Amino acid sequence: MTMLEIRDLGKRFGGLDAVKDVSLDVEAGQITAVIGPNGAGKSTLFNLVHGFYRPTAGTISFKGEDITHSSPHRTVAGGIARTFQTTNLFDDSTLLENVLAGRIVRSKSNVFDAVFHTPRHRRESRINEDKAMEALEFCGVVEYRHDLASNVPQEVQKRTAVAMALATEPELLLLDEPAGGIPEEETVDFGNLIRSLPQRGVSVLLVEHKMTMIMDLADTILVLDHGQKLALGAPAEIQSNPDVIRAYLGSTAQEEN
Amino acid sequence: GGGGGSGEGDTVVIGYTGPLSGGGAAYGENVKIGLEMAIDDLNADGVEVDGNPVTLELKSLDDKYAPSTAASNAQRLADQDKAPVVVSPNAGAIKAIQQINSGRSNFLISAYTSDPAIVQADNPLTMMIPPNFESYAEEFSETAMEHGGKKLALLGTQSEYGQQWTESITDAWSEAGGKIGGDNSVDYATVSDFAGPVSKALSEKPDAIFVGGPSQPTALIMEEARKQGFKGSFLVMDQAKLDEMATVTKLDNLKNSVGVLPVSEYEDPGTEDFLKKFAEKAGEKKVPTSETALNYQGIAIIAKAMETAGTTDDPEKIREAISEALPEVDGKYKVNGFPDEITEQGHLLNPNLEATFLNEDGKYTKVPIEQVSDDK
Amino acid sequence: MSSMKNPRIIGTIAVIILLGLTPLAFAQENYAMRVITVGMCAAIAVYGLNIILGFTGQLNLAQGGFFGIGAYGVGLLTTDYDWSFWAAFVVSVIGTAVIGYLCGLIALRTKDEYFAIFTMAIGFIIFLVISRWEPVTHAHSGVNNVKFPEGGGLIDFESPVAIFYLVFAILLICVYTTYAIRRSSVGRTLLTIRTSEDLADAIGVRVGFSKQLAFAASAVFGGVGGGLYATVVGFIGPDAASIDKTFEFLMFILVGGMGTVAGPLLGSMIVTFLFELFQDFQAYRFIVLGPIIVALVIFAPRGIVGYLGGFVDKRNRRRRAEEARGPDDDLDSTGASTSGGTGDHHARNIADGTESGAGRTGDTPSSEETK
Amino acid sequence: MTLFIQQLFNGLALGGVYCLAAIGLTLVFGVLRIPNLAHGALYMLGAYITYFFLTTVGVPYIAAIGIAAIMLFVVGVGLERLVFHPLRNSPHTHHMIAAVGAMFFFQALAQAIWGADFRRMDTPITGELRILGAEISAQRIVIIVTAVIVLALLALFIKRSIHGQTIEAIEQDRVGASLVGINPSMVSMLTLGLSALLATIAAGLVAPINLLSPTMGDALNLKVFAIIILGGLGSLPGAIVGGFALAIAETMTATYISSAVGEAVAFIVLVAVLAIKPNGLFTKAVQR
Amino acid sequence: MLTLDNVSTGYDATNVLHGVSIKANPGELTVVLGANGSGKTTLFRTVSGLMRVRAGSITYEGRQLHRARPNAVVKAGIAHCPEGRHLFGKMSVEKNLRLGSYPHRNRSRTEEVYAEVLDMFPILKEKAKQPAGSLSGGQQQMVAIGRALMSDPSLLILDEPSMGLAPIVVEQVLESVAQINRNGIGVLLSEQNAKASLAIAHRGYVLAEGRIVLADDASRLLDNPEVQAAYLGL
Ligand SMILES: Nc1ncnc2c1ncn2[C@@H]1O[C@H](COP(=O)(O)OP(=O)(O)OP(=O)(O)O)[C@@H](O)[C@H]1O
Ligand SMILES: Nc1ncnc2c1ncn2[C@@H]1O[C@H](COP(=O)(O)OP(=O)(O)OP(=O)(O)O)[C@@H](O)[C@H]1O
Ligand SMILES: [Mg+2]
Ligand SMILES: [Mg+2]
Repeated sequence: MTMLEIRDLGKRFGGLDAVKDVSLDVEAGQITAVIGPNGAGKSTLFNLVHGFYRPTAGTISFKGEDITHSSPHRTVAGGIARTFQTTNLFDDSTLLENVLAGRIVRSKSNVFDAVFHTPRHRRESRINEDKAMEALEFCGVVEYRHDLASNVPQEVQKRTAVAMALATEPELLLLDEPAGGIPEEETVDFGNLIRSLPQRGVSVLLVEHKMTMIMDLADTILVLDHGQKLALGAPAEIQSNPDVIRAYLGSTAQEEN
Repeated sequence: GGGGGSGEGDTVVIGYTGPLSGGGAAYGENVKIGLEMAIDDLNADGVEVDGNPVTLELKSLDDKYAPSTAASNAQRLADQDKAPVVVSPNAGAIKAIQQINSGRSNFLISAYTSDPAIVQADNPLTMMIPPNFESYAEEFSETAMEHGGKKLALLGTQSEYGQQWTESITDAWSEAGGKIGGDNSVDYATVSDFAGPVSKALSEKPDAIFVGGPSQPTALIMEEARKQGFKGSFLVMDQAKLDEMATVTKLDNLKNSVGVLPVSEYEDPGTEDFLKKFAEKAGEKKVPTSETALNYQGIAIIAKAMETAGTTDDPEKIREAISEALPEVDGKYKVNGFPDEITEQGHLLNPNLEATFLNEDGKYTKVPIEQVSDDK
Repeated sequence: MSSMKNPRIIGTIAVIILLGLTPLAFAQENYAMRVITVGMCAAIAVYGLNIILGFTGQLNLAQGGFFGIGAYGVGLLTTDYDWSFWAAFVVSVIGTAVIGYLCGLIALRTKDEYFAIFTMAIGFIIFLVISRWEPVTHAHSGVNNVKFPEGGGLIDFESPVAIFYLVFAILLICVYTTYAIRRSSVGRTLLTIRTSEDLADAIGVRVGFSKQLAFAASAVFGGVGGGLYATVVGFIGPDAASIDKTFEFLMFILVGGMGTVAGPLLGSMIVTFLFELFQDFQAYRFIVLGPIIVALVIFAPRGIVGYLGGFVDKRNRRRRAEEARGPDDDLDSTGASTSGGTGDHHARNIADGTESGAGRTGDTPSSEETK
Repeated sequence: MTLFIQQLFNGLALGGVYCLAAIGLTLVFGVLRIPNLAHGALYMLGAYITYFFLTTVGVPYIAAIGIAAIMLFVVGVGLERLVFHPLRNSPHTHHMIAAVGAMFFFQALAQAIWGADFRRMDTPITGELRILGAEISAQRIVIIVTAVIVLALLALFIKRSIHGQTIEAIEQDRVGASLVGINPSMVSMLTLGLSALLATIAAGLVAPINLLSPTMGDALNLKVFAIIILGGLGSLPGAIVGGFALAIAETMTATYISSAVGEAVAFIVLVAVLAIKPNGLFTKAVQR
Repeated sequence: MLTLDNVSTGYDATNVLHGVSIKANPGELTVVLGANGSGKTTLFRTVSGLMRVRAGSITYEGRQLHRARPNAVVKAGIAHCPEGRHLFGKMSVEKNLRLGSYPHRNRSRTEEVYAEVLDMFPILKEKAKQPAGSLSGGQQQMVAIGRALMSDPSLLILDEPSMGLAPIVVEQVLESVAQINRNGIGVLLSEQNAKASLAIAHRGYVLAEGRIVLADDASRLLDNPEVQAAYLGL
């Protein structure tokens, strides 16, 4: 099933086409990767899907519903979560509080429930706590839950960012360089975490510069260059695509082979 | 506290709450000086209540012109310092204090404001010191018309008091058959440059201008008007004092104005001594104003009323005794038009109220004023 | 629940009980009762400020204005229109909510300093309207003889103790509401906005809407405080809506502790008390008070409650963090315990704030290309 | 028509007053990111010290302004060291309250030293100019001209010189600034000193057309904040345009509508502008 | 030569570095390896004066640096390209770069290095007039490296310079770093790709939980079985 359908998407900044004529299908239960040189438009693409930016052309639909112009909180409520390229957490809060923040979008209780301590409020508090713990556990950082976000190592922060996104119960997760700042050698574990997402019913759209990881994880790869599609295909095809090698991979390609 | 009014060698606190910091500080200070001078003199003369010598003591608190703070202060003075009398020099504050002085706490308000609203409130424990400002409007209008013409521009300050004056002058001027331009009142305290408002007022080509707020900005406005070529006469609200204004601008700019009579022009029995003592206390440069002089008189009246009533801690009795006490007050305390009666509502009335016209020669000529009724 | 053992809650409850008992000691002291009751009215408005500033991180400088609207609503309706206090109170609070909501619509398009100054302008316009719109508000003449609440023959609110308890009860509701909001997902929503609007947006928080609600709620509290204030003091003038009031509120919340449950109450009481204490210095009191205010802000930047709570939180967190890591993870736990043990001692001497001029890391999270 | 021209010049003069008072504030805002509510108090202090040297000591007008400006520079530096520097990592709220504390202190101090009475400061610059039938005093012309010159020089300094750019750099990233060799503490200190100095020059020029009192800065304070926000924080051209625009709007509404509206117009304009452009007139809308 | 002797430091209540001693010889490329959270960034921040030294000393070319502020450290010739970049987001790329030359303010030198930087990262030429904050993550990293170079340092500290860069650019950056080093500038480097960085380095240190656990010549570290196991994925 096609989960996310992007058609002829475009975004202009002043005179620059950050994204242009991009079309992509993200299949349910798969990991789809987007790669490309710096400034190719990958993050911009994410921002468009997520609703941070308004597209200047094209359409996006999610599970058959048009979300081209929907605002971030709607997209999140609809089932798309994301992480940022630079890790972004609530620094002064503990990891648990961070992940609980991810539950906000699924909370129905309001001020009155809180004030009157209604059953709904209590039930929801419990569920939120459970789900947050589960997400932390899933991402392998549960033992840090009472540490402040600013005090834990980068990898833990990166994992927490994923946990926070998972806490919103997404069906599609956009990961923007989730392993940035993690040494290449240590990304295997992180890769395993991402690999296990589809089994949870979470499809993944992934941006990463770590080729070992991408080649290992991705079912389909979209290569962007100057905002436009350079190539689209399975990892093996991409890896040997001369255009991709010239524009993006460089000699690493040979090494991997 | 000094609860026992009949103990020996008692100290009685006279409370004062006024603006001692912020925009109204200068005004509040002037009042305070009058109170201090009176208390010094009275203590030197000796006050005797019910056969016991009594020492008066001033306790002052700052309210920054805020009515609610003034009320808290008054309550504090009455409760903690057992002050039977609290002096307050602004109408808003007095109204706020009137909310508490005859219910939860019991004390006499010595009210320094010429807004009759405070006696219209029928508060049994209020003594209003200055004349009702509405008394001035008619004479001011007539005098100004004599020396100028029929067209009046309004350029008073935007305070509560300034607005009431503006209204009262408007009525009197129309009644006297004059014409009135638009209301150009500005807030004297916040305007950075008076040129704009003055230009606007002058554009109506008035023969007379109503001005007034604190003395110094008023002087500046008049100076600006003269600079922009205004030749007519000024009606100066009683808050501004011509002699004080002469310290910030040339006397030339002030000529041809009708306003209240400077303290130094009074010929009451105590005036001369008062002026000397004032100069000693506040310095030669400072001009004594009616805020100081009238409050000086006010405290003397209250002290005499305490003596007459034979109590220092029963405000009702003190208030009742004022009428009887007035003729008894020593001449030295009569400095600025001394009252000879207190109305039922608590207003001290001076039988010969006079204003002044500062003529082309820079001389003050007196203008007799007939006092109006305080009733609405 | 274990939260009942939380020292913060115990502390808050202790403060409240203490305050509730003050009439026993001061019932005969009109002055003390007045100062405390007026202080509590302000505290209610400060709880409003706490929602928008403490939780959401938006500096609202119109709170004095909303306080003034509440006060004038009650004042004018009970005098010129002869309404009962209760009717006037309810209508004024609703009025404040509406005005707050409308102001919020525009105000919340702006951010940070712009928001602060924008709301300052709104506050000032409210003040100008009140102090200049003679025919309706009586401008500087103020509103006299504001009605006492009607006790329906049961309670006589003219008694200082009765009105004290009325204000106290409403204040309690505010404290509890703050507490409830704080630990609910609503509170969490607001806190995420305070930390990072972008991130809040990313996890599906309705940033604009939530800020809007917080702003309106804050205005409502302001209106409630103002309405009660009007009846407590009986006379109101334009100073009830002045920018000075706003700064007073700010001082209260800062001294007490922003974003805390007990902070606004404690701050209001302490600063009010401090101001009264220094009254004896008259005009010169600010020579002393000014530096005290500065020192408080510098040396107790998180306020009294924040300061005390900081210790509690830190201890709790460390204990919980160590517990959480548990013995199953050997490597980590040794690392944690060494740093936890020796580092603590070290830090006391060094945390004197004289860090190099550049400040800390967390200061400026490099904002990414995300909008 | 004469009225209009007269009021236009009055508005320009008032604009000069506002601008002069506003420059320091924008600068401080640019560097330290703090709304310095004590700015009006610095302005007041500058006026009193100028007055002291002019009237009590008896030095010439320009020299009195100069001495006072230098003294206020020191006061500004002290204020930064003692109050704002310790707060550099705190949220704005703290600065605002600390600034209010400092303002209280300065006002009380001035009242303790010079008393609460209004004072008048005389200027050697006398005479009036007649322009198109409008009367305008020489002092006001001096104010307008000084305002424009000072603002232009400052704008040039900030845009062109590398020292000026350090100010911008600190505003945008303190850590980054220190890493390229800028000493943020020093720049902050100098900036606050400079702003106090500029405020004193403003006060020295403006005081003769108004009066000195411990609260003389209050009224200006709010307006000046409206101006720098209107123009866009930290923007000098914004301060110029904002200052003159609000002043002219104020005089004109006061003339043709009512003085109460005139008083409020600055804030009404501000609210209206921010409703449309939430970042003020002159901020480039940078997408992050 | 940069010498750290027994340096300890940390954040708030916790110590992160425990008595770290390292030496970076002039003109040499020194690499610091270590797992996530081992304290590399903290170490660099300490050298450049962004963090206070709690114990121990730092000297550079005979000068005591452990109390110096960041601006003084830059003037002494040490440039730091920090984690998190710390660019001036609203200023143009060109201004960002030129501000990098603030410590020396030598016009001709500025132009020279500016040209070199644009050579190294041609994309920045296109973006020169654009606000730095609007660049893509990788492009911003390029600006950060360039800005550090602009101060014309004798020692360049690079904290994970290849973070967020495309593979082809990573190679290029490492190549440039080697080139910079060959030109006589000392480099202190931490890098995700241990193998590639050791390949161009003279000396290497391995940091674990805030302590130096290994210090050796880069080539020997490459052969060290422990290092191979932990960092080279062999
Ligand atoms: N707000 C903006 N204003 C102007 N230009 C922008 C803006 N955001 C992005 N761009 C430009 O759009 C292009 C694409 O940027 P984007 O961040 O999407 O790249 P990316 O593929 O994520 O690169 P990287 O791998 O380096 O993160 C870049 O050239 C960037 O300079
Ligand atoms: N601002 C901070 N406050 C408190 N602790 C911090 C802070 N920054 C880092 N730490 C802690 O200090 C330790 C060392 O962090 P540092 O960033 O120096 O490691 P690193 O080796 O650079 O790691 P990475 O490879 O993730 O960049 C970590 O345990 C981290 O959690
Ligand atoms: Mg990107
Ligand atoms: Mg690091």
